[in-house]
Amino acid sequence: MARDPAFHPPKSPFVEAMAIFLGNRAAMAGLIILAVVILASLIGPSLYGVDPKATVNAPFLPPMEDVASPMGTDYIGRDVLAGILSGGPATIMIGTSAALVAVLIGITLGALAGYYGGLIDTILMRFTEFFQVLPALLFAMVLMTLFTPSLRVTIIGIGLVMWPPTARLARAEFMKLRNMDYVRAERAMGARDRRIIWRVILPNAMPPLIAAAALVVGVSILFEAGLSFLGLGDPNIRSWGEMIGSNRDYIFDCPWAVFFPGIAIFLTVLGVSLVGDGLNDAMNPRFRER
Amino acid sequence: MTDGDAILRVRDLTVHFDTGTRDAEGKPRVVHAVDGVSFDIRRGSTLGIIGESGCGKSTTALAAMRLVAGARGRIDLGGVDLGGLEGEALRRQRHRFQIIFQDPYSSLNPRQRVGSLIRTPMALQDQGTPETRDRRVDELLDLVGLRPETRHLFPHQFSGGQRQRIGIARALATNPDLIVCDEPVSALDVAIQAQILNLMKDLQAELGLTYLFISHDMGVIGYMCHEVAVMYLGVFVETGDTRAILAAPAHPYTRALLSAIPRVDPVNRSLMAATRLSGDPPSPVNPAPGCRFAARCPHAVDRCRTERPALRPVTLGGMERSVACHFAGEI
Amino acid sequence: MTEPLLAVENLCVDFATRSGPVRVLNDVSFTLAPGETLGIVGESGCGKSMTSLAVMGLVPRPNGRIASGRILFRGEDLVRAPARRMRQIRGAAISMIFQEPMTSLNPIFTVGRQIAEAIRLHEDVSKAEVRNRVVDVLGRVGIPDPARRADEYPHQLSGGMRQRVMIAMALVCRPQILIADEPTTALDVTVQAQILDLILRLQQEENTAVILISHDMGVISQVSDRVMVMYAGRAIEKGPCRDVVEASAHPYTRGLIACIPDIDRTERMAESDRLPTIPGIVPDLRALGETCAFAPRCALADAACEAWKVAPIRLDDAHVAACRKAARGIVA
Amino acid sequence: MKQKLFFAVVLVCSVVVLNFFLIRLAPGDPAMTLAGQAGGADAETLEEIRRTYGLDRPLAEQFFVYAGKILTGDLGTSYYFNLPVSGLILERLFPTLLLVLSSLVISVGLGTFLGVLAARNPRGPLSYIVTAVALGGYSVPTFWLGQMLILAFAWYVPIFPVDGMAGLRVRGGLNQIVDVAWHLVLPALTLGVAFMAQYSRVSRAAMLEVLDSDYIRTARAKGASEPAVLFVHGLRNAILPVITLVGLQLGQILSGAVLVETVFNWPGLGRLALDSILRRDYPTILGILLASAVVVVVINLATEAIYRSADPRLRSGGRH
Repeated sequence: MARDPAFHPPKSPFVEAMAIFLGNRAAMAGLIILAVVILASLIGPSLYGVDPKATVNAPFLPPMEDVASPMGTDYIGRDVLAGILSGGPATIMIGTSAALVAVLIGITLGALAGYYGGLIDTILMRFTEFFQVLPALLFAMVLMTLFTPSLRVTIIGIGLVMWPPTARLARAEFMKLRNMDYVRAERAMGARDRRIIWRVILPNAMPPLIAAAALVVGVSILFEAGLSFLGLGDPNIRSWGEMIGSNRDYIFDCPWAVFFPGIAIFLTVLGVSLVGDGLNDAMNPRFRER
Repeated sequence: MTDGDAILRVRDLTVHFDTGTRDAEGKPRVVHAVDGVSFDIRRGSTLGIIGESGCGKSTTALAAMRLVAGARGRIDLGGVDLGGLEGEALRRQRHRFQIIFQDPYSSLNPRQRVGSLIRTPMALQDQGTPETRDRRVDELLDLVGLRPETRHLFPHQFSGGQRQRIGIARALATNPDLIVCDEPVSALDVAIQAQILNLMKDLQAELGLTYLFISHDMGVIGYMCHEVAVMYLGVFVETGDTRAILAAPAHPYTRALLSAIPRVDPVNRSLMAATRLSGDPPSPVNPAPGCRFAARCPHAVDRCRTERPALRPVTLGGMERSVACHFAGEI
Repeated sequence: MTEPLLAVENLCVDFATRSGPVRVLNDVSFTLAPGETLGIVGESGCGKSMTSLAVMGLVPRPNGRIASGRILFRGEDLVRAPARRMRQIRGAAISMIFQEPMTSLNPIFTVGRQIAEAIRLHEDVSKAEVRNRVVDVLGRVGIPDPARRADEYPHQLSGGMRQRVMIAMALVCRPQILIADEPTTALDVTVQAQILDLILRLQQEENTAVILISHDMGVISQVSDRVMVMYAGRAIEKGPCRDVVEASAHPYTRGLIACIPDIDRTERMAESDRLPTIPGIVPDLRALGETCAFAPRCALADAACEAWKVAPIRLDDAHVAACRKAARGIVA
Repeated sequence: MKQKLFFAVVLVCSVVVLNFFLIRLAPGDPAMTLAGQAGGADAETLEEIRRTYGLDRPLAEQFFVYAGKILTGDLGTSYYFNLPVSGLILERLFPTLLLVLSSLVISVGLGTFLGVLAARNPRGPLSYIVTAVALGGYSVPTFWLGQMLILAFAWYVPIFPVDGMAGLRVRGGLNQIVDVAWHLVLPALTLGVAFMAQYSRVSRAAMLEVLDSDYIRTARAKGASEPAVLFVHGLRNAILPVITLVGLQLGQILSGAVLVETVFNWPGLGRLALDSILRRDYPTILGILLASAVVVVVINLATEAIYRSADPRLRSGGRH
């Protein structure tokens, strides 16, 4: 529909997307969940003040039975709430850092493959396929046992197995956008490849990539939880997955010690997914038209 | 179509794409998108290329812009052979030839404000200072009929016609010697199309612009172009003065094309009486020897299927043009 | 005048958008007689396609809805017909072909199967009979070697061939009305001429009534018996083809015809001559009321036009224009 | 297809190369790594390994020795079981395939069905429910979900067995099949949920796009009924991206199987992998990595073939 531009204030696509995002109730709910989780992780441990690693109470204490341990204790009497509060930062930190590693690798490889095409594309995509064929968890498990598990190894390990979907998405976006006339126009104006890739195509490819990155954060958190559940994480860190794993054999005696950390993981990932979905909707041009 | 005053001389422009597949006999399937095309454009004039979809007219335009990989041939723009340049040397020449695209929606970066869009070619070619560029942006917006205040807006805040004006302003920014127009009005409604065509003609008269104008619409070509080349399956079949060709088309394809245009005429319903071409244009993959049009030509004889006709001067209706047909002037 | 096959009366269609409802069709009325060709012409967004979708009962839901008006097909009001009845009519009594032959056929079924489906939805015939009719109709729309082509998939056919398949599918149940929505816009001119030829030939064979929708005044003027010009959701001029094109009563119609670069005219133009234009752009439908939507762009408009409530002005018993100044004396 | 087959072989070979380098990249003596036993192998065993793997020879030669062994099906010996790794893997392959394939059937079938239903009315209640369930299924940790299902349906309401793949006393014939199926319900459901969530999202989005397409309008214009439009014209086009996704996610599904097998004590490859890792039984672990890559590649080829049969555009050439 044709309109006189004079009546419209200059709004950037970013500002418009933000307006849509803020009007999305599900995304707002996700944002609130995340805010609570992050806040609880930041100030929770010092406020609650119970050592998550120490036996502080009787084992197998159900929730609400003793006000000192509102979520109960596990099989050796460690406080479940303290574990949840202190496991938050580790889980979130590992999840986001690993996602960052994955997204950086993915975007770089995908951008180069999609933009240049031809032989570069073939080689990079075979490489990506190779990583997709390896079951990520098995591969990460092997890495974690060959190298001593530490925070850094965990992050790099997860990042290394998480990047292929991002690379595929980035490649598809770049392939689509490199044939747009405005990219051709840049070339006709004498822009160099570097400018076209990073300054022209990448900003336009960002919306789906940002939404995908949010999902990668969620998957990375789940992945870290899975590794820790199997007992393959950094043994010095009490993460939510580790709590579930260590209480696995006592699930019928203290189900709460498994239940609550799982809820914590679930809510965190849900929050991230809701925000990711909201970003996707807000930045998808198909929703913006009309 | 040779002329001492030509700003652009193109010789034997050829673009072949390998499809990467093979035909039944194991020969590689190669698309002959453009097959040895030559033309000149006089400074300050317009050459039109007309043809149906897939005939190679847009590929010719993009190849002349050096935007197609694998193009061969001489592209002499004011004494510099663009066809022989690569990399930085080619980049340095780009301020001299610019392009206007068909789709006003996809040809402007949605994340750039209008001012920045028009400034980009000058910045990339190191023309002027930031201040003089800003002044030039306002000047250009005014020139194409937009208010300078609109430089703060984003492309999606404009209508299709207004976006095409922005595209024209961007193409004019570096004062190019040649502007390639790839179906610049095909995506617009007729009323807006007329506004844009008039603007382009006014700009040509005022600034002495040279256009290479691609279109599938003979009416638009007739209005815009001093000379025209009719293209069919990668080759020119007839070139010359637009009025000469419109008045007395010599190539059977040009005739069929002209007679198939629906005139606004409720009484003389020529369309229904016109000679009809049968079928669609054949595929440009590994085309058969001989005349490209032979398969659909009502006059084709054996010679047409074996021997490829070259463009040669023919006089018809008292007017001269070049025609690639063995029997031009006789049929 | 004989009883019309189709009579659309005061049709209004609303569309829900993020900024509230928009009236995309406003008080549109027209009739169609058996065997007649009605051309509907206008620029994009004028409502010509929506008119055809409304007749088919295919106004996109849930955003669009028919707000008021009647669509009488042989006396039966299709606006109020139940969905089941509309399915019987669609594809059998009234069929439609669309602009994009490339995307209008389902890519995963053979063209033969898609035509067969059109038959089986409306008639109870044997498998062999269906196959015979499919091959027969493909032959009739000029597809060479129809028995083989029937077993091919859409992507194996050219654009012109696919549009022939669409026509075959639309005509296989011998409809009384064929709606062709920009049937040749996606095609090259030489193929366009073939397709228009085909539609007209089949129309004569079966005495089908045709509604031809196009943005191209040339196409409309070449094939229509009567013409309806649309602007911003309204029918602004209706009448016999010759009257509307050669003696247009509405300034918009005249502008629309004049701004076409016609090769016969441009031959006589001097280098400094320019095409006549309609200034400005099509208005935002959300901002329209009951007054003339064209007035802000109209060279003839005066203060009275701005206030005038739009109504059809009858010029003679067939020619109508929604312009205050349409009475011959004022305009000419 | 011939090309696909070629690349499949190349991919598997790449995993062999990867395995080879993993052994050498790991800190310490490769012979020690190959012996497993958490570094506790005696000198005699290490000498034996150095000899058979040619570890004293140049790297390239070592690789050919290694690759040659794998080509002949020799994946090494598990010190723990004192059995050839290849036999161990073959024994555990069936339970894993059973689990993975049945959860694929659940997730693809149910996910697509829900997605298509939700797309019918994108703003209807069903659509919101499907979206919400999908989000939930996507966010829930698989292993935790398994544990919760055990608590709910095997402990508090004991309908299904807690773990394992077969009851001890059930042997032979139909009874055994029913028994295995009974044991399979919870694990397959657990593994299927996350993927069902994703497939319902993808098919909903694809269906929305398909319903917007011109050929759906054509079908309606022919007079086709809504169910016919949805399930005849829509579904087959909307399922294509789901098939693509399945092909891309096989690695992930096997990863999920490791967790599910651990939770349910399912005697498959994943369970074996975890046990072997805890025992530092490297030949077994690397063998499983290779075997799972082969499984992924083979199922991938199968999805490729399904995709081809579902989409004629890939089957036959362009227009003539």
